[in-house]
Amino acid sequence: MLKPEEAQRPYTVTELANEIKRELRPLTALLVKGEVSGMKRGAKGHYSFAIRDNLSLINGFLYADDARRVTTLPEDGQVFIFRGRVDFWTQYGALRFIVDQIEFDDIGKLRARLEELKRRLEAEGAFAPERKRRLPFLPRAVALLTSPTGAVIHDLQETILERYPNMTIIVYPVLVQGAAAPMSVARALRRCNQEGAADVIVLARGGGSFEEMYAFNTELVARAILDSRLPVVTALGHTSDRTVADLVGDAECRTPTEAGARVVPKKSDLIAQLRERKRRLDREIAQRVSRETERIDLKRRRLLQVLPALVRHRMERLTRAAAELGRLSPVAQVARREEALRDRRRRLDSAAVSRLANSTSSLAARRAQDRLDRALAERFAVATRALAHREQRLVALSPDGVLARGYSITQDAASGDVIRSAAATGVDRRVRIRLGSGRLGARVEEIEP
Amino acid sequence: MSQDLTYEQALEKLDERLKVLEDGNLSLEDALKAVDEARVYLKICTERLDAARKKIEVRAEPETTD
Amino acid sequence: MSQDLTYEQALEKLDERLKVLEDGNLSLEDALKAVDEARVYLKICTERLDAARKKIEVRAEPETTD
Amino acid sequence: MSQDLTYEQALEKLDERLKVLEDGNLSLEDALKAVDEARVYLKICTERLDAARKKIEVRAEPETTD
Amino acid sequence: MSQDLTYEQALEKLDERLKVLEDGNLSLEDALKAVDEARVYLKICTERLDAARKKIEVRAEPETTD
Amino acid sequence: MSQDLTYEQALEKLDERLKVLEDGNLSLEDALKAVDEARVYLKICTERLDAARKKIEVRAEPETTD
Amino acid sequence: MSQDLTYEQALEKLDERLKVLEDGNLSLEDALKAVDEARVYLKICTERLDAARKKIEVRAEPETTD
Repeated sequence: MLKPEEAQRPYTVTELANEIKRELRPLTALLVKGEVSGMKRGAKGHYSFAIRDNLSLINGFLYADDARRVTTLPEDGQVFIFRGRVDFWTQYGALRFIVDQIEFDDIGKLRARLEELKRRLEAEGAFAPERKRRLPFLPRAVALLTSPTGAVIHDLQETILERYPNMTIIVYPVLVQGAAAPMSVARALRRCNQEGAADVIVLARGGGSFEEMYAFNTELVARAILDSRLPVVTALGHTSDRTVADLVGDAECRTPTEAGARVVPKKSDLIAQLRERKRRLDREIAQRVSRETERIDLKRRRLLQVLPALVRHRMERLTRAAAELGRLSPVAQVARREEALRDRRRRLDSAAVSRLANSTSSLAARRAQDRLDRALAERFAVATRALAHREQRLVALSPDGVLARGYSITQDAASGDVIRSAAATGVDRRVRIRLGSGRLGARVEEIEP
Repeated sequence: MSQDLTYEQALEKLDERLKVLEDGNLSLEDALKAVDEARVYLKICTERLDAARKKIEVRAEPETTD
Repeated sequence: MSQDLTYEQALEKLDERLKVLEDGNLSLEDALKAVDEARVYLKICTERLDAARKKIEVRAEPETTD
Repeated sequence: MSQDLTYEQALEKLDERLKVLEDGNLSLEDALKAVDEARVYLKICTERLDAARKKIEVRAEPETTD
Repeated sequence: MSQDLTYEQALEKLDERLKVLEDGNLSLEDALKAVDEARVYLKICTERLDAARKKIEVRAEPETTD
Repeated sequence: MSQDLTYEQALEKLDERLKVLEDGNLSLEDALKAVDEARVYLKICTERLDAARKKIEVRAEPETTD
Repeated sequence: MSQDLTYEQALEKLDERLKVLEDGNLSLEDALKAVDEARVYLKICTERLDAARKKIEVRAEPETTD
């Protein structure tokens, strides 16, 4: 039960919440030192996190607008000095320390952490030259990630356009310092890659103190650069210390002018280069065509040279054959045979004449007539001699010799008997009387005994 | 395909063609083909040179409108 | 068929014909045939080369005005 | 039949006839026949060669003006 | 029969007769017979040659103008 | 009968007659007969030779003018 | 009869007579007869010889003038 004095009208929750809110109003522009944990980024660009010491904890909140202004964003495990006010959010019943400024508690410690980050990245090979992306020879467009105002962007644009008058430049305005800068840069890098409108990114700033350059030493920016598909050229001004961004970037330049020259070639050089290629190409073509023309002409000449010989040799051969044939002509064939026939005719005549002469001389050699005459004469002579000899013998043997002395022999004419006595005959008998020369036929007229 | 080439890629291909042409070991047909290709690449290079329209575009962060 | 030959193929065939013709061991008929063929191949070569020349010159023109 | 002979075939036959004629062992009839045949073959050779010459010359002309 | 002989056949027979005549072993009658026959064959040969010559002269005219 | 003899046969018979005549052993009648015969044969031989001479010479004449 | 005898037959008979005569054994009558016959035969011989001579000379004459 409530006591009467206590029986005052109860606060509505809103009344109480507003009372608390009012009571907390003096707690503005407070500086609180504590370690951050549970850092979370809200959908609208705000951040929520816890700030604590050994015993206590208070929830911190950083509006998006403030987040863009602060030098650095809270990081888990990091001790910061936060400036802000305590507020009670009535609709949630939550007490928050609304942060509008953040400062590092200790620069030295920060540097140590930076060295630790570098070691880690190096161990990962993030600085390795072989990891670095090659810059495009001629980008279609160049993305400039820098503050949209100031000398840096002016110098960059001037350099690029001077070298390549029609180059497209896409400016991604980013915060280059303050707590929101790392996020801004990281986001812009991601957008560049997503949009793909440019082929190379120039991340530029006009230099500054260590704290002013802090965003380029954050792991957030380093990771964004490493994650970038597009090569990133850093041009962060003349500082003695190279930032992590410089180390992980694909090319590092000191000045915007240098960066501009680095990402864009001189168009006039390219035109000259192409002209030179075109000259070589034209020369090659012309030489090739003229060389081939010469080759073909040479072959044509060879063909033309060989043609007359084809016919000429054969023509000479035929002329020789025709001459030979002329020599062996039918007339010659006949003439040769006529000559052979003439020779035979001569031989025939000569053989005939000689044969006849042989026979003639052989007959003549026999002297047949002479031999015949001689043989005949001889034969007659022998016969004549033989007869004469016989005649002599006959004369010698015949009684004629007695008769020559005057004797005679009388013979009977009929019987031939020698009449040795007259008595041996008779009258009128015919007798023959042999005389020494001749005979007488007589008739016996008388007988005288 | 060749339309996707960068200036540098096209130049490299152009140089390849020039090299084989200048080496002189190509047949006439291959040489003509190489010449054709070289001209295509030369054209691509030339187009690439003029492809960029002189323009400065500012793409503000969408979150700034938040 | 011979129309499908490349310039080098035609040139090679032309050379073959020239060689046998110059060796002079062909019969007349074969020689005439070789001459015919040589002429065909020469014609092909010339045509190919003319075509190449035209192709090159036609294309070379617009680029020199560039 | 003899009209189908090539130049070389006709030349060979011509040579055969010339050889047997020169050897002189032919009968008159055969010799006369050989002479007749030799003339036929010589004529064929000459015609073939003339035809070849025309072919070569006719075709050679346009190419020299080329 | 002998009228059917060729020049060579007649020449051969003529030579046979000449040989036996020149060998000189024939009787006069046989020799005369051989002479007669030889003359017949000689005549045949001569006729054959004359016929051939006439034939040739008729043919030779157009060919010498060739 | 003796007219059918050849020159050589007649010559042989002539020689036979001459021989027996010269041997001298013939009877007168035989000798006379041999003489008669020898004369016949001699005549035959002579006639044969004359005939042969005429035959050979007659024919030889026109051909030597050839 | 004796007229038909040849010279040699007559001569033989003459010699027979001469022989018997020389043998001397003949009677006078026979001797006379033999002598007569011998004379006849001698005469025949002589006549034959003369006839033969004449005959031969007659024949020999025209041939020597030949």
